Amino acid sequence: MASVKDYGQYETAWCPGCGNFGILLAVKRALAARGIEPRQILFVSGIGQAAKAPHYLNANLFNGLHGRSLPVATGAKLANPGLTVIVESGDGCTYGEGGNHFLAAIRRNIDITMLVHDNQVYGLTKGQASPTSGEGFVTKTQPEGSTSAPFNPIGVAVAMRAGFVARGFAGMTDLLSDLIQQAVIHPGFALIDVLHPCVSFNRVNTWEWYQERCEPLPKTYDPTDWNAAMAIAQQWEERIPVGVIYRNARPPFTERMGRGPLVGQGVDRDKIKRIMGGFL
Amino acid sequence: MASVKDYGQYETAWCPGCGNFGILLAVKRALAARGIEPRQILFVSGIGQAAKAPHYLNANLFNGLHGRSLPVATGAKLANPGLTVIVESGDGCTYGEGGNHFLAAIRRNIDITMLVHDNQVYGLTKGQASPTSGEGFVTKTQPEGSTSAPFNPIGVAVAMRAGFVARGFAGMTDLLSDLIQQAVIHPGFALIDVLHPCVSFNRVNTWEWYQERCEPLPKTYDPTDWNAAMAIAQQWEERIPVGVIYRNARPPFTERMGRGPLVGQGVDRDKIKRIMGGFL
Amino acid sequence: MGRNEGNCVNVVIGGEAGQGLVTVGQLLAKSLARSGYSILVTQAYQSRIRGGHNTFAVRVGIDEVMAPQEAIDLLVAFSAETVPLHREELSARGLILADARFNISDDACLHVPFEKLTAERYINTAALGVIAQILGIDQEVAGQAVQDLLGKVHLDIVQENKKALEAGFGWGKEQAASALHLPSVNKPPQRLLMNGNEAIALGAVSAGLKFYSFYPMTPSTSIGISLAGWARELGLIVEQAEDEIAVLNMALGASFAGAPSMVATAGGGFALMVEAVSLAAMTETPVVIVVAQRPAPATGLPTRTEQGDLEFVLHAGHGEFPRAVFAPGSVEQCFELAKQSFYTAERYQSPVFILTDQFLADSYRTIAPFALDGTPPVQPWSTQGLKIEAPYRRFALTDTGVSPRLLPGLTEHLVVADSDEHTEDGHITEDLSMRTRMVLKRLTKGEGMRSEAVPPEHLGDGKPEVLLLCWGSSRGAVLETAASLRSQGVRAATLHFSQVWPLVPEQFMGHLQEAQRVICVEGNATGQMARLIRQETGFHIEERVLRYDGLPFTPEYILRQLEH
Amino acid sequence: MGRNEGNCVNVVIGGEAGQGLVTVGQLLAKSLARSGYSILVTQAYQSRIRGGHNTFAVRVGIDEVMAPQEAIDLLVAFSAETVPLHREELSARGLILADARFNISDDACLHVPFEKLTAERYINTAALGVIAQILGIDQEVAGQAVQDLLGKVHLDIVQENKKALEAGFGWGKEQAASALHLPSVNKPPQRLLMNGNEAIALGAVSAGLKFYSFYPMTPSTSIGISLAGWARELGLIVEQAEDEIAVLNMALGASFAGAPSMVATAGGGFALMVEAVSLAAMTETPVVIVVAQRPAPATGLPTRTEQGDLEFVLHAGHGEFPRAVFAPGSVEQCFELAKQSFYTAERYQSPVFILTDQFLADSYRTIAPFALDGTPPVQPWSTQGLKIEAPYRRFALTDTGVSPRLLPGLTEHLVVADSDEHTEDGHITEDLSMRTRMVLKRLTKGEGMRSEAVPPEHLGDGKPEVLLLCWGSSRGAVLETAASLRSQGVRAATLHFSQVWPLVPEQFMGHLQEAQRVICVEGNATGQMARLIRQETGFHIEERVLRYDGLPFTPEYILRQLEH
Ligand SMILES: Cc1ncc(C[n+]2csc(CCOP(=O)(O)OP(=O)(O)O)c2C)c(N)n1
Ligand SMILES: Cc1ncc(C[n+]2csc(CCOP(=O)(O)OP(=O)(O)O)c2C)c(N)n1
Ligand code: SF4
Ligand code: SF4
Ligand SMILES: [Mg+2]
Ligand SMILES: [Mg+2]
Repeated sequence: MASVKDYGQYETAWCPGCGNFGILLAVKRALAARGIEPRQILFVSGIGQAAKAPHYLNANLFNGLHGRSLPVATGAKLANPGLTVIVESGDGCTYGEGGNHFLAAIRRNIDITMLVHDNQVYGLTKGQASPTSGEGFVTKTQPEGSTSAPFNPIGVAVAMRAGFVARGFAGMTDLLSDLIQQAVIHPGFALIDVLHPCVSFNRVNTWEWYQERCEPLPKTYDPTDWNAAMAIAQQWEERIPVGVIYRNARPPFTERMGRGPLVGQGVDRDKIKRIMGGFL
Repeated sequence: MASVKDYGQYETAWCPGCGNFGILLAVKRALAARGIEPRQILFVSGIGQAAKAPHYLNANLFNGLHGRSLPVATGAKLANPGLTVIVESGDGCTYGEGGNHFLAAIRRNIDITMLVHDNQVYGLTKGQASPTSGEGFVTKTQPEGSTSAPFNPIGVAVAMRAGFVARGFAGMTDLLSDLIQQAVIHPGFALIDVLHPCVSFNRVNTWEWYQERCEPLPKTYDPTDWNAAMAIAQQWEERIPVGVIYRNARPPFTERMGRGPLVGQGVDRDKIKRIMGGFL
Repeated sequence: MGRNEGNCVNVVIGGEAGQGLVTVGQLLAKSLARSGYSILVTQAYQSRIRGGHNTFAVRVGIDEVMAPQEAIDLLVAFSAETVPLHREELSARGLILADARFNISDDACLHVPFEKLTAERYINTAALGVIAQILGIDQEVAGQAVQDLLGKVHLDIVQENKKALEAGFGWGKEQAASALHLPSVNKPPQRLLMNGNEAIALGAVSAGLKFYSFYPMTPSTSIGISLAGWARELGLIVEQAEDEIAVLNMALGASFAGAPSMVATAGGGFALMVEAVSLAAMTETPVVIVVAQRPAPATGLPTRTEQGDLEFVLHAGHGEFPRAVFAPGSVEQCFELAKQSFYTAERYQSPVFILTDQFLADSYRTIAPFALDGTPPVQPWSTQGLKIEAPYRRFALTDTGVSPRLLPGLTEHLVVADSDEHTEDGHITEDLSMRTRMVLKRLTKGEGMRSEAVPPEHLGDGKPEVLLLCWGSSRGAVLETAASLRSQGVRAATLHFSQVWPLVPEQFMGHLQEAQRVICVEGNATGQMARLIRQETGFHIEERVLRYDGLPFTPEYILRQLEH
Repeated sequence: MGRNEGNCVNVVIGGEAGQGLVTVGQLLAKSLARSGYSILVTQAYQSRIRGGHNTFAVRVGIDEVMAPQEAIDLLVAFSAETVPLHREELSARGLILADARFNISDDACLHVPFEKLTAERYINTAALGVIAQILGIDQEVAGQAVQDLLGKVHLDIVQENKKALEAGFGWGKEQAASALHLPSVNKPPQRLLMNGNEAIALGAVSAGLKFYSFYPMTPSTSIGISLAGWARELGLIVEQAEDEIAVLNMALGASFAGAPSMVATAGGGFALMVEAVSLAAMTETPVVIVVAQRPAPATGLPTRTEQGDLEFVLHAGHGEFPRAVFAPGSVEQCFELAKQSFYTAERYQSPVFILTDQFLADSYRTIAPFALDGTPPVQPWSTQGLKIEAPYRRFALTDTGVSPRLLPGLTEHLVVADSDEHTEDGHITEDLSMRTRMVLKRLTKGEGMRSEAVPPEHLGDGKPEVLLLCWGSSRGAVLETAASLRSQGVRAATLHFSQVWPLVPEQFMGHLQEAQRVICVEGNATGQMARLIRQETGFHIEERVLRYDGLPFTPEYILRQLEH
């Protein structure tokens, strides 16, 4: 059984006060709580401040390109379904550069957990608008304010009937850790959009801003009710519901595909010979 | 005033019986009905059978890369907002390769009309599953049937509160022509997903299959009701609603941006001199 | 008109897309192959599904046929249009076969009364009968081919087809057109009928491929079709991705986790993979990338052939890292080099490329069955048992630049890879001295690749008057050209590169220097291989035979250009 | 230790990210520039927002400063860590400035009692005062710089800052550390203080840029920041796209519709644009593409510098087509070549590249104000009045390969462009003879580009003992190295390529041949330019000075390598 300590404690390159710390902690706690050994886990991440997170704990890691974590994770999961695959990346990485893979992962219902560190800004590149930035968000590259409508990841994921859709907040680490545990055991694609303040570049969506709004869903809320979920997914400005917003029991991709692990499978030369015979 | 004839009549590279012919006809009729001159129109397309459509009528055309029609159209519209910009491409092009641009165009609410020739298959490359292919769709590259959930473009567009979301059917050219007219005058991003049979590669979604299901929305239907639209967007297997499913009055990108046309604007060297002075 | 004409017969079947000429062509090819002949197929088709005008050309002979031929000996017109389009290419002894209803007035034309021979839907098979009879194919053999190929799809109509075939044979017999009769082969050897893409697919699975992701793109798609067809039996995963960016990233994920992986595409799709090529290099993840070339820029001529992406593939990806680029010259080489690619990718934990093109991809040939034993397949997990000291360092600095590769989840060690510059244990670093060491580590692997580079194949006279240098799919046409030159008394030799990177000058400089004339034959407009050779050796090849109209090289074309 | 030391002072400010050392550095640079000195800034930072250790180095002199210097004359420590990290680089006369509270025991250290001089938040400005005093900057000038730079942001606190500045000056005066006093300049000429990215942005708008799309990527982002800041005033559109694929496709759409367009990125982002580069070529759409290089492969070292993408950019895109690649060697050249790029792109309706790198992008220099008159800006719509016969053919075959370009919607003609091979009127075709003509048409434009190529800059002795060949941002370090060699009695010359493609051997072969030794100085690990020169000329440059640790060239580094 693994404990939080097994996941290590490292120096980070994050700013003091950043929301990423809370997410990192929640991840470690969730994994420890579920007793998953570091060697059973594969983290995959893109590029950004969020994407550095898995460097700060003990586990297998493929830290790939900006925006391309999901396809890498998909390939790895298909090759070795025995791995618990967790993707961590930023809002820019996942919904901006990687938007197309986000759609595809939901459609595949590939059995991985996607943790989006959503600070509503491009942190590592010093504060440009991200897909989730609010309209009118002012930055050095958007001096007149961001003009695109913010992307609602929860709304799109529910509309696409993703297997597991949740929202977390870096300031509620217990709840977040619980969500991560649920996501990891969910068979299929599990999205957690984790709100977290970027203290260096987001002067709008601050700790206070989130704290005032984030509110756990009531115990009575039924996440299997798609209509309810679609309604919850619309809430934002005044009240931001946090918790499991939607879930269903669609079988995961690996199951529908009907293959075992690829890794460790030998080559049956007789079968290949038979195939070759078809060319005679 | 332009007439259908002004848009020409060309030989096509399509298969006899293909649904693309109905769409082409509806486009010409719509443009003629609105009296738009060929020279005022810029078509932009990607690559695929659908994407060839604008070659078969008189108008300006930029036939770009597979999946990349929307960014080209966006750039052109921003440079010269006086152009009526219409994008035509396939389901593979728009929702597959181009998925990320689809999301971005909705978020920008860029003032263009997007006509997706949706035959639920990759036609030009000879029949692989497309994002809209039904689950279990069997092809030479999916001999065990397509395993991903089909993409619901209408559902996603409504969830994202796109400015104008409609579904057409190539077998209902009058209705389609009417939708195109509405889309073209709609200020903002207007999506029309046009169902059409691929007689060569889609043996499931045939003329009959669509004809049995496609049904115009009742006159009483109110497309400004988002909840109703979201419900309509879920209908598929038994009954496929056709018509304007959702619309809203969000100002288009060009307007929110607050710039005139770029084309024709000279360079004011005094202003540049002033800017340079800031570096002294 | 081609040389070699006496030994070979060139059958060209023309018609609209959707008329089934590929089926007839394949049946003919199969029948010829089983009769013991050597064949080479050249497919020319348009970027459309129905209509237009396509051809399926089968060049057949007793000895190995290596290249397409321009002169047509038997022109089979499935549409009236075929005749005016190809009449000029008809050889002196050439015949035309056309439906009597086309009313073609041409002395060389045999007017087949298909209407009388069979029902409309079996005309193709009747045509096959006529062709087979003219070429002297045994009716039994052709019948078996029909049974094998069509039986899978329409078991019920095989009988009808056989009748149509018989009718065709019968009518053909009456024509006494024996000029094109092939000498019969006594004991036909067992021959596979296979095209370049199929050979790559087969080579890949025999080398251990387990994961293949793709996004459809002509002329690469049929690799995926083959693999998808075998996936259940062989336990592969063949997955269509949302775009080419996902294709390669997915393959890298699969490879990182332990599944030998390959992807295939054409130039435009490859353009989207370029960033991930660089990622493969940085994370030292093995992957095989097939680039099946077609005329570009951009969408270009999607269904035609070209060798225009050599430099592009060679330099694709930001930053500096080693790679190997193979360029098979035949269907056999497609198989062998696909295998080799997996070994090289695994040994050097690097991206490895196979450069083919539409011509080779679609070109069916008769080849001897492959020996499937030999080198064991790639099995990245087989080394996991090795005792490795903790802490495991995925990117440990070694003399060869190659570090021990473990797979995540299979041992007690953690495996960490990063697209950022990293320490030996794979974590992000900004230590600039580690940077230089890691750069050198990666480049050192290139030395290993160099030491194993497949030498170019040199054939023909020493100190030749003419040395024809080529690479990839043009091999056959160049070899036949040299043979033709020799028959004209010219001392000719050929130098074919089936690996175009790394180049090892010691392997070929002697050949370049001893030739009176060196001529580079390339399917592009600017002479990319010639430039590359100058870059690596300083040797300037001024004479070039280039082709960039979308068609493959033929000996005739090369000879014509040489005469200029 | 650097030569030239007597004439220049090298100030290095070190500290954590987020401590404001860039602000202090910029204020210092501004003060020095306005005092009439020449300066060159080198920024070294890590890929993080807070913490770590960054430096902002200002090398200042009376004569033009062209390169960074390793030896530090004044080390300003914003964090205690700065001292051990950089102590070794301190010159013989060097001083360290550190907060007294750091308790640094070092004879060269001046312990500044910041605590006593000002409140915590104004320490930076007090430090500026001390530095300025030590260098001999007029207090007025420094005060004005503070006013100009900080006044924009925090008008209210300008007064407090000025007080802190004064305190710093006052304390500095007491130290009698005059060794680093700069000789004063009598009538300071007007000088811009500008970095490479700003100069590109300014060059672009003066050449007519109207549309700029981008996706953030270090070190290219600040081009977009400049342009976004001017967008309202100049009526530009600066749009952040969803990804780099959209960036270039968007720019092509804008350019097609008539807006002169540019994009900028680094290697990884450029990798995603490669397909659209080929599209630009095929549709003959002008566009300027800035690739600001950083160490790769993959994410590499995101905030450091390298010249590793030359071959990548040169061959990016499937298929064959001409392109021009500029590589500015100074901030002035950034401006001039940005302009030139727009003219070339427009004239040849082609993609044109500007290759810079992190060093040049972030390097502030003092330069003479640009003459903004001269060549009129690009105005694609200005030719729309020309009488063009119907039917208009966008891709009419001409002698130069350049066809008359109309814009959609502006005339009565229809404008059609296609990524497929096309007819003269822009429609998709599979006519193979049209294919070859279109290939040649596009390649012919390359001849025009060749005829206009900027010749490499040759400086120094004829028939030199040593010719240092370089390209792009390493120019300054190479020029200073040559000067240094000359001062040692070595006959040295330099050859700097500010255009790296097309290469025109006649422009430089003489120089290569007359030199006793040719040494290629490049910021990469494999010698890409040397390879390119061999490819184009056969001339083999064996001696190379390479750097790939992420840092820019310095004369010291080159001299050290030459001694090996
Ligand atoms: C292809 C590519 N484009 C751009 C970049 C530059 N880049 C690095 S991180 C980043 C933004 C990160 O934003 P987000 O994903 O929201 O992560 P955060 O830093 O906010 O956690 C960008 C644009 C890159 N590395 N690669
Ligand atoms: C980057 C890239 N990848 C793949 C292709 C090959 N390709 C051409 S058309 C097409 C599919 C077209 O499907 P769809 O968009 O649905 O259009 P349809 O032919 O069905 O109308 C593909 C994959 C390409 N041209 N470019
Ligand atoms: S820049 Fe923002 S997101 Fe990044 S570490 Fe700092 S506070 Fe966190
Ligand atoms: S392949 Fe399908 S979509 Fe394409 S033209 Fe034929 S029927 Fe239409
Ligand atoms: Mg972010
Ligand atoms: Mg389609």
